[in-house]
Amino acid sequence: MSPRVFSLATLPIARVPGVAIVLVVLCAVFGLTSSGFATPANITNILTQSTILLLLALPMTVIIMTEGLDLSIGAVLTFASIVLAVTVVTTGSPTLAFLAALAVGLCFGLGNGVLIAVFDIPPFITTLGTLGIAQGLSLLVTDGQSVVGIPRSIEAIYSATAAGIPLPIIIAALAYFVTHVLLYHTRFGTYVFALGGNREALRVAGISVRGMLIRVYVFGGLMAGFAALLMTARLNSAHPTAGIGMEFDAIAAVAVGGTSFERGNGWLLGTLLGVIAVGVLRNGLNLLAVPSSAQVACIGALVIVALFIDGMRAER
Amino acid sequence: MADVPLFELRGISKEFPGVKALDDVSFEIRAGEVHMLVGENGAGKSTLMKILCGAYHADRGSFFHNGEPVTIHDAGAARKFGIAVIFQDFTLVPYLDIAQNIFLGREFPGRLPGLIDRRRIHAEATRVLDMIGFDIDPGVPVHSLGVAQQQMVEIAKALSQDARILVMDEPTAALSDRETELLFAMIARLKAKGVAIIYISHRLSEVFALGDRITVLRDGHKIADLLPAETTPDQLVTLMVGRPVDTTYTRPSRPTPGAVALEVKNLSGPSGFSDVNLTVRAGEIVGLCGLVGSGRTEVARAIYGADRVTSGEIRLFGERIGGSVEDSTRRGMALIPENRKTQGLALARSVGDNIVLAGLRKLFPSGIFIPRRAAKAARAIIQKLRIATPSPRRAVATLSGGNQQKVVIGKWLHAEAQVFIFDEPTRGIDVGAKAEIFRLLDGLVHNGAAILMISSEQIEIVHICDRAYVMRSGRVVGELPHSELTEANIVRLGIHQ
Amino acid sequence: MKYLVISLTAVLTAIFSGSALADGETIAVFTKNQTNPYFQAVRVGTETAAKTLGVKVIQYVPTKPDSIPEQLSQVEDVIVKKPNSIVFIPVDYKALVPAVEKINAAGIPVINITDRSAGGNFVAFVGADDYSIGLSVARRLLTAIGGKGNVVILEGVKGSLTSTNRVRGFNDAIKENPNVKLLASQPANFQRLNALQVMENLMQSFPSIDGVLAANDPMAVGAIEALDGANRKALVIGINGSKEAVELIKSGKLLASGDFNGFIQGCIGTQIAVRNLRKQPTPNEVMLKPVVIDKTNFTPYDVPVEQRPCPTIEQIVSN
Amino acid sequence: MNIAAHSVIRSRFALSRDVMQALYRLLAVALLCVMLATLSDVFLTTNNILNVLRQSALLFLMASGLTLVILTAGLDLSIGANVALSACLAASVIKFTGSPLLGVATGIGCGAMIGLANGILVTALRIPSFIATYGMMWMLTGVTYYYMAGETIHGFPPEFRQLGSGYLFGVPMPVYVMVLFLLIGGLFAQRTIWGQQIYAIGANPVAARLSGVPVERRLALVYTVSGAMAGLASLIILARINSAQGDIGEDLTLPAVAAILVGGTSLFGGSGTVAGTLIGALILTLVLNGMNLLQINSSWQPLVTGVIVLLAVWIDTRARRIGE
Repeated sequence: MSPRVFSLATLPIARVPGVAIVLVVLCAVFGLTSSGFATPANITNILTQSTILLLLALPMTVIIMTEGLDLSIGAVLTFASIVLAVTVVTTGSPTLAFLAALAVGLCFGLGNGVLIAVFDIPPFITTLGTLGIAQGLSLLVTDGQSVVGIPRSIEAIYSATAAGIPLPIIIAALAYFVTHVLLYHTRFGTYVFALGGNREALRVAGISVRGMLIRVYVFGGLMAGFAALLMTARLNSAHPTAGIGMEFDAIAAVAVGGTSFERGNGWLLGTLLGVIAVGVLRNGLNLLAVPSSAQVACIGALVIVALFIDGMRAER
Repeated sequence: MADVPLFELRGISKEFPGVKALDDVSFEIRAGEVHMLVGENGAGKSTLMKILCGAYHADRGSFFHNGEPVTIHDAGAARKFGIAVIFQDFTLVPYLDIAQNIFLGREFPGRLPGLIDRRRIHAEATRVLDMIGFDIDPGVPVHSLGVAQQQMVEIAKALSQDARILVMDEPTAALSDRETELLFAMIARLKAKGVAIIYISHRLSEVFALGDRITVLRDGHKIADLLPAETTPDQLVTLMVGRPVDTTYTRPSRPTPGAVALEVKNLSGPSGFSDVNLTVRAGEIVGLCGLVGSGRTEVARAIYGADRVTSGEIRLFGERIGGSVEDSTRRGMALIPENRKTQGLALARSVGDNIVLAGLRKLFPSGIFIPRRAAKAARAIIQKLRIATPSPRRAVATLSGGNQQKVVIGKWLHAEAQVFIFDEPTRGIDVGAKAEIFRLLDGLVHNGAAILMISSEQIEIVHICDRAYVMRSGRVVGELPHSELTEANIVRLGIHQ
Repeated sequence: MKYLVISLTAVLTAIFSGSALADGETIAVFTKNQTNPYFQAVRVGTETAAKTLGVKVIQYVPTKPDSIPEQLSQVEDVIVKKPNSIVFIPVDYKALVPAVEKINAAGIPVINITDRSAGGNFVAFVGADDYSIGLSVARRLLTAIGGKGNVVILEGVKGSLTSTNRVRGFNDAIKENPNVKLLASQPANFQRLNALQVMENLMQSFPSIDGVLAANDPMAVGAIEALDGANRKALVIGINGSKEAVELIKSGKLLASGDFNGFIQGCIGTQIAVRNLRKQPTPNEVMLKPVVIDKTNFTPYDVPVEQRPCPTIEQIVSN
Repeated sequence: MNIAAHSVIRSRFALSRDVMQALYRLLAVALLCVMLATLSDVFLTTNNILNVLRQSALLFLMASGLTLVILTAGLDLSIGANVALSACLAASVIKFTGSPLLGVATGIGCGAMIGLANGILVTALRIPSFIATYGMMWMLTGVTYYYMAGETIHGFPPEFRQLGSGYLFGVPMPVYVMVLFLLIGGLFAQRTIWGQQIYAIGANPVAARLSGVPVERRLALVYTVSGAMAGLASLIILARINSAQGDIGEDLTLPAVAAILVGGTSLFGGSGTVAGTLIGALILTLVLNGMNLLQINSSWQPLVTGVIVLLAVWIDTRARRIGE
């Protein structure tokens, strides 16, 4: 580990507090008002629920750092999970099915990357398009039905525990660690900062901007593939609407986490906190039996408050 | 020197859609020499350098390294020959730290495959920074550095590739005198080490002070390749511009200053200046000088209402103004900002759109926009300022630096501004255009405008201004009446004792 | 900064103070979304029953309509809270089986209503047979058009159990009438605006449409608006017996609506839950009889659900 | 001197670029019509044409205001939720007072207020529009759900219904509204100094500000307009389906964005037109209408829409390339 893992370069000072404050406040409020909240069981519960979103939010952070966006990630997750389910049901081989899901993620990631890097179509538009394509494919393959008959072996991935820790949490932790290393300890990560901060710098350094961009979106696609595995295992089935809107949840989590949309200024740990904050909020509100309509409003408030705090800090 | 050149380009041609950027240009560089590359903007200097470092591909032409024919297909190849470039617009990544920037693209592999060794990167970076005598923690992210410091990082980046051939594109544009001296000292050291330096500059003083050899480009053609001793500044300029231009700009007689137009009393602000007092009268040009970072720009922006002020007052024609850009502009103040590309112009929009933008209210009091009338107004300005554009519909981005600057000024002429603040009006503008800009300023004051002008080139201040204020670390440390307005005095007041 | 934190805390606590928990038996009720009146009727049903039985119900609705992962999360959260019993409408009858299994594992008795879950153990199922409702209300329309002519079907959300069964009922009814021609069967996602536009397009393709079979009331209403808009006449039926539908039946714009009574399902579901908690015998399945509401029998449905009394299980089972 | 020559070439291209964009799109519309006319005999009936126009009117009204926002390089993800809340409030006002006028006022007023709120979040609190309006979307949805409590409000006076389902000289009302706001929007963007300033803000906010453009106020205005247009659209929907329900605005936002992009407005701000947005809305509506007429499985719709968006934008980028 390098001594400068959290050097200023990796941590936009002005933005740390926003999400941290919100998270602390939320935990405090729920801890005080709800008996069931601060129990180990519930904490595990929150973390487990947050895993899938985290798997999407991690690559989303990287992508946003390159001044890009991936609106298709939720739909890709859905389609990948459907392909996974169909494959495992027809062939009975979980491994094959998982590879198929990854393949789907890879293809869409590659597609996004090529359209953006080679055809110069803005990320928002590219992924809005591929979002539609993935959604359409999901509907066409399933005709709106959910795909069932998943073997236990897959469901186990979500329900099993190792050393008392649920497998999903371990997977998510692993994913976080990998992304962290990628971002702060590999050329890939260094160049991600450059993609958002100053592409000319890459060009004169003799690094292919296109190649890097494509890799970034492929990373997003693959993570969506992994997320699809968890999602399928969790629902023990695949459904064409399962992942709808998750891309926005992910983007919101990243933004709440303090990653700004310009100049490659990103903070991975913030994203983690952002995802947890969303999970804590939803869980706490459910424990307190807050009416659903109020819950909806609270989520909106969370996003705005977190960014508002950041904004205030930034002005100082 | 009869020996084979260290590196040589022969018969280089490069065409971009619609324009021939380079036409059969040959260029050679010898070890241990400083080779000045001069020419107006758009002459092809940058293109030539981009080809040298492999960022562009030449349509025609060949390369020779120590007389051996070689090819340069990408940046990597160029680096093999020890070619390193310091571009004018920096190639630094804001949210990476100094060390990572210095070794961008050349990261050291770590113990595990795929990883990079950040400790070593930092160690190496520290070494390079020491070498150029730049004392700073390599872990600091670049976005928190000032322009001059970033320049130093750029240089460190180039040297870290133990460059044999170092290209500097207007390195002093953003540097204060002290920093410039540092740079020159370093160039001397590099020469001693046998490094060849290609130095692009608009500042004739530098050309003659540093150059061992001078190559002149014009409109993509090589015009001359000569020794400093063989020429004079005027001849050189004539070569660059293609027609005689008098650069020894002599200040014509100025009208006797009229009423006080702009008055600033005890102005202090969070952006790092305090207790600033100054006045500008109608019909005079007042300089605001000092080192880069002494707070000149900050004061200018605050006067203009672009930045907050904590105390003090600003009076325009005796009336106190509200400290908002809208208010200032409505009352006839104008700011021609430091960086025209990011602050002055909507590059993607047309010349016409940019020219009328500030004056829309005056031109269309009803609020109804009439394209024909707008175009007419724009054409008037284009003719008045001799802006080289075939039509107001051209995108500003396609104009040369000088003409872009004229568009910014034209915007305020059209808005009928009375008090102008010029922040580095000649930065990155070639000699010919500079003289024109100066005449423009004269024209303005003769029509009773008041001008406050910021410049890092004392010589300009001395030539143009009637008086000047000198700033140091956020305060006005002195006022120089015309009689005492000399470079020596400016420097004496400007640098820390 | 500080005031912000404080105000945030204040806001949150304010929201929660409204929902302090009663210490009597609590029953968690899961419905699919907050927008479809049907589920509102279910919720009202459970509340009404709860009032009379002196228990507390807590409503759980996904913030994103019909979101499978979210309902699953809500179930997981609720298990942490251990309510005494659960009344459950799965957002998707297959995808939510894991949720039911989790509930079973937590040992909380759960009553399944409306959509029959594909798996898991339930104290009882309360529902109405979408198929037979679809069948009977379709028959009502087909006889009204004299057993001959052209009809179109407006399906619900593709793949949803409700839609599939109701449409199956429609089709079987049509098969019984050889002279009736099914022109088209298109999904309008149970939504009014969708139905309106789909209907508009269908009217372009088919100059003469005699009957419209809509898989729920909002779509039926959408179809009616489309017909009015084009000044065309056709008989329309819907399903749910919603307030709006009843008024349209009164005014003669809607021929009939199949009574898929969310209110009663809510009532019965809750009643069974309570009886089960109080160790009283409970039926393990209650199916509402298919009733077709039309001009002849709409009066009992003309009162807003809030004012209707809960029928007892016996009343429902007996008749 | 080749610079001059070069510049002439440039300007000729610069001119033709916008023309090309418009041509591409009109061509696409024409092709679509020909295709559909050959494939389906009912496509070219007056009824169907009017039908297409009426459906695109709704999409256009939502998108027209949003176009201005996108011209400033911003985004408004809350218009769908805005429509829902505005519709529900307007509906209950009409029910309660029986006065359509009050209802219209409420709908547009509510929409405008929400837009203003967005504007404040973006300008005063400096929250990126994408995120601010996303948060706003959730909050509005929450309020709507709370307010409607799963009920529907239905049955409005006929004179109000005219707005959505009425005809004038055999042409549906919404079409007139569409044309009206096409003119207003076009004139506002092209023929007022506010429009000019909005384009300038989109192209370079810093330069605009330093040129004395009241950037904050203009942005606030743009978001307010976008909100008001959503409010207006909500009224049209209300009048058409004769009832209000919590989910009324669901999945209306992204199609509007799609229409704008297909219409050739750049997400980076500074370039695009309201008229283009109309063409975009027409293209999307035509395709969906065609798919319905041809009885194509509705599962294809998202896929096809996605492909169209990609194609349209790709053609633009190509056109721009040729231009440079």
